[in-house]
Amino acid sequence: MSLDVAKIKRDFPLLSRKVRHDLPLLYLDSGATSQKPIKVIEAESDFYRFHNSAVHRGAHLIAEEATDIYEGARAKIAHFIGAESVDEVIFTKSATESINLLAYSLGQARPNSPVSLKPGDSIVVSELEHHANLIPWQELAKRTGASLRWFPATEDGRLDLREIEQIIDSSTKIVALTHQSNVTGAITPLSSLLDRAKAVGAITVIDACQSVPHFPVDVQKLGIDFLAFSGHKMVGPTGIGLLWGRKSLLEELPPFLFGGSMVTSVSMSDATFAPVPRKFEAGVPNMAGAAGLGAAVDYLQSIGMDAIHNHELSLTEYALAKLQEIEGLTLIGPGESSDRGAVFSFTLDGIHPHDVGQALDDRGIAVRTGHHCAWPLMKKFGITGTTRATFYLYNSLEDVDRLVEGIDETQRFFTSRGL
Amino acid sequence: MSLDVAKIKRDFPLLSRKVRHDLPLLYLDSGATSQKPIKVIEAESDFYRFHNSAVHRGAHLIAEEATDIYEGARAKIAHFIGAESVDEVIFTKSATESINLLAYSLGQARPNSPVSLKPGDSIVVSELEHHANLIPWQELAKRTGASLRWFPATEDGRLDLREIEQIIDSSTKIVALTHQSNVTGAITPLSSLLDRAKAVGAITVIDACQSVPHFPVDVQKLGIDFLAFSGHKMVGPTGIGLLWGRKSLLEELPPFLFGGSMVTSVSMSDATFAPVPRKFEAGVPNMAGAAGLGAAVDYLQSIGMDAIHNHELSLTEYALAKLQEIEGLTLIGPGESSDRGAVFSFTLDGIHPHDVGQALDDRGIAVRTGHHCAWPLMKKFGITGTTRATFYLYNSLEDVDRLVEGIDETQRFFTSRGL
Amino acid sequence: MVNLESLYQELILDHYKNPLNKGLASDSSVSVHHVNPSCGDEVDLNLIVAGQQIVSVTWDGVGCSISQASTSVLSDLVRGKSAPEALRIIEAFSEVMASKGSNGGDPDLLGDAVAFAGVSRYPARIKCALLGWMALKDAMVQAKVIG
Amino acid sequence: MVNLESLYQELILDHYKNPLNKGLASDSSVSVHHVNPSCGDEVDLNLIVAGQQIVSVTWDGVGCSISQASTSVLSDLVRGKSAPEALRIIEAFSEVMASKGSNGGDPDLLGDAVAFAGVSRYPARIKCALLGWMALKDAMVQAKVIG
Ligand SMILES: Cc1ncc(COP(=O)(O)O)c(C=O)c1O
Ligand SMILES: Cc1ncc(COP(=O)(O)O)c(C=O)c1O
Repeated sequence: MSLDVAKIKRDFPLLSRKVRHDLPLLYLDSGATSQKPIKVIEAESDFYRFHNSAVHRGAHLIAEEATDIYEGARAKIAHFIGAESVDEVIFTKSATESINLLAYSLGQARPNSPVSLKPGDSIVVSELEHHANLIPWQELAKRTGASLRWFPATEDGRLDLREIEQIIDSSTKIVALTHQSNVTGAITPLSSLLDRAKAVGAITVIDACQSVPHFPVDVQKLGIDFLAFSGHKMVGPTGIGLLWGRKSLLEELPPFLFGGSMVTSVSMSDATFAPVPRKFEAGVPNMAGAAGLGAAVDYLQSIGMDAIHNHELSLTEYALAKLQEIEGLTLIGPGESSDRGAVFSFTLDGIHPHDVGQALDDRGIAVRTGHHCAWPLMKKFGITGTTRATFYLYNSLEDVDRLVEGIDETQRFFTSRGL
Repeated sequence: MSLDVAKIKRDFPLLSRKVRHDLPLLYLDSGATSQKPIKVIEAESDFYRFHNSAVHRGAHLIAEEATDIYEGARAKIAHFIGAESVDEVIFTKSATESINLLAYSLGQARPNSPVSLKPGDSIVVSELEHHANLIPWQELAKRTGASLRWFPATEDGRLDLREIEQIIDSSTKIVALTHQSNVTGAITPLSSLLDRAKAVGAITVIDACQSVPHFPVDVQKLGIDFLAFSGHKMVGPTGIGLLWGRKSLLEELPPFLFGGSMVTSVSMSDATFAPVPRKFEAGVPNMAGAAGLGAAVDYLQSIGMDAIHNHELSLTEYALAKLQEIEGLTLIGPGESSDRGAVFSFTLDGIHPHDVGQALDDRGIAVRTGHHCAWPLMKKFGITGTTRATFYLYNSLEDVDRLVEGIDETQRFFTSRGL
Repeated sequence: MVNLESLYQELILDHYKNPLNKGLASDSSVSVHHVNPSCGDEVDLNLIVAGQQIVSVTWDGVGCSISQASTSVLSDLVRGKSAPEALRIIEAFSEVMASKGSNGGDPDLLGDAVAFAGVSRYPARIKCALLGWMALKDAMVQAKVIG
Repeated sequence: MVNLESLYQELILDHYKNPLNKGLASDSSVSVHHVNPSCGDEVDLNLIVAGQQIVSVTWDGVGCSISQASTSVLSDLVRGKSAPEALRIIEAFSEVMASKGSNGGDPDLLGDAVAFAGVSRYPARIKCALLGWMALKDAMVQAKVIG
């Protein structure tokens, strides 16, 4: 175990919370949202205390400071994901907005543009997608007359790529896939997919909500076109998300939200739009959120993304072994640790996930239950939901033990009552 | 002067900042973004320290707490603006997003819906609009074939309503107007406008960015259909905005952003959507922002919106008298204090606004210069920009004096150099 | 502080294990289908009325112990009641659920349903407890026995 | 700490009051129009080249003292220079502007333009100082005298 988890835990105030029956909290819901280190919390409050002012607008000192912080955060993120230029990084409110921005903008592209869609074209997703990387494409398909296709999921919750040649074909304009499933933890093997997408000339969009926080992601090395992720899952603030895109494509796309700071000139009946990234950032942005996100990137880099990844790999190996020993537990996701993250969805025979979550909560263990915004995947597996425990840099092997003990007690509680 | 400004100033940490030449900051840029009281800053950081968790999703204690805080903030805002139901309040990232949400959603309404637009219909705005309440409607007009019409501005920066019967006519489907101009400070006399809009059956959208922070606004008393405003201009956090809408209309409108938490069911090819407000809140929202905004509403109510309004009225009377005494100063906006806020745009003979702003900044006075995202209004007045000083609850009569002195010194600095 | 034992009372788990009126009657005055979108739990409910009277409530569905047991209790409780009586029961139960633990419910009115009072301390579970009840209310509106 | 006096040097205000080459020549090799969208300042610039040589730069526009004066200085500075020389000057000036006060500029290369070095401490004004310079660079690209 390479990370000093006890030390890291102290950086996160919430992790010392007491919960029900005065038990110390065990937070295993980082897949939904991560906790925040003091430095991130302070970066936000320091912004308000010392530098708060509208960026790009004021002609005064604190407006300059605010602009430096905001643009500094953009530069940190660009560097963090290996972007070629800071102009390729767009601040949104969430990964959900990032993907919707793209879907709306693509839907409004000039008819003869290389990125526009028409009937006969196809958009490719997968059964593993979070609703945020599914419904925007359903809607885009409906608006443009394009068809929606998808990769099925395998029994162990990975992408089934056997039909890749049929699913991604010459009609395919967009391939939008999750980088790591938020339900099964499966990491998508991008290289063959990207090769195929490139061969047919499709744009590739990667939902990196569950990858960027957990392992090194380099957009240039990957060779993708767009990447969407959320600040709040990577120890950053809520209300800030990111869209990275290849500059040439961003330049080709029309704006999404219209308003202040994204124009070059405006008359009563018309407007022309600023170069990227400004074109996509209408209005006063989440400046404190950007300040906090910059601090989050600093924090993750101070630990090291490789170290975080290795730590999670150890947790995964340990947890997989322990969980698969539990009788009556069915793991929804790969049983081996290769190409998967520390996300563990499971069902317990005879006990509904909601009841499992309740029993764990009673023991101070915070997990998530339900469909995890991946309803089609639940239907595929013939279930209504799972219990999901997700681990992050501040979780230890002992946390796995406590979870396993909690599951054990949950089973005993309900089976002793005849379930 | 009813407010204890010295006491209020102490609530806002940034206002004790020192700026250039170690001078105390005089912040006169609240029209761009307001400063934040400690209680708001702490509400955000306390959210992260103690309650951070994904709302509406987790089955555990802190998820319950987070949901309570988030929905509690919604209830506070609903009460603050006199909404009939909490379900009518939608969290967005900014007023800009609120208005775009509406414009996109209206553009996607079912063809036979009472809110849908078609060629021959008209949308009415004004020359006083901020780009955020202009360009989204330009785009909607282009997408639907509707035409855009506008009220001109009068010489003193108010709405020119003389042609009201021609501008709002039976073709008019939407009337979208600013409640208070961010350039001239003019407050829109809504009642005759709303009467006329109702008479022709048009939907009314009010841009309340500069009204809700400054005087009591009650959506039911006004009798409007939609209201958009931003948290960051009302002593709240950045990255959170609001859209209030009549429930029956919100129910009629299709969703805008698609993703998690806004569905009732999802298959690979289709989705059905949750009731309002959830339908319009896809993804993990700005939860800390909502916490901070709830605290902002509490703060404003603890001072009292009537008291704030009266305070600003005194400031306005005093400032108008002082500013209009200055030789070579042209006020862009009403010269009398009735129906206007404490927003003072002006030009100085022979000195460009940017140079004025720079000279004031050198004296520790933070103002804004430029077109203030109201470019058409600048063109109307034949100028490229103004210098704008905006006052809020934490500004005093002495602040007016210091501004006037700063203007005086600015004029002396440049005229002594031959300008 | 409620604990797990007091939340999952024997009565609740008994109804969960042996639900009453589960399995849809082949005929019905009104059929409804309700979903709890946050967890995916579903209930189908068939209501048979005669005039203003509830003749039977049968149901089927998937869900947690709370949602299944509370639908079971409900289906038994309202059988034979008049529509206004049933509505009073549903409203009383909704009030208990909204009470954050402060309202234990009137056993004369709610019968076995008072066993669910502890659920009101867990906001995320209230929707589970109400799933069948909201489905019945909807069915009664559709059957036009309430307004 | 720079003060107002050192920012608004006499030379800058002189150029502002009496700008050089202001008023567009009636002919041009290339005409461009640039805007600073954050303040609305505008410049029109006519470039005349002969082969690789800049024959004249005339301009018109509205803007603050910094943008007007720096365009005036520029128009004088590049007249008669070869395109590569002019580009070197523009790039050197851009570097001064990006230096946050640390680079005063080479007077041999930049002439009067070194008076603008103080602007680089005010990020919001850098775009003002560069408005005409970016317009000229654009015009040179369009005139195909630089790549
Ligand atoms: C009148 C008016 N409308 C709209 C806006 C846009 O608000 P935001 O940038 O917070 O979305 C502003 C402020 O910039 C404004 O003053
Ligand atoms: C894989 C995946 N995609 C998209 C999202 C949506 O992210 P957000 O809600 O922050 O927009 C999430 C998280 O909820 C996710 O896990």
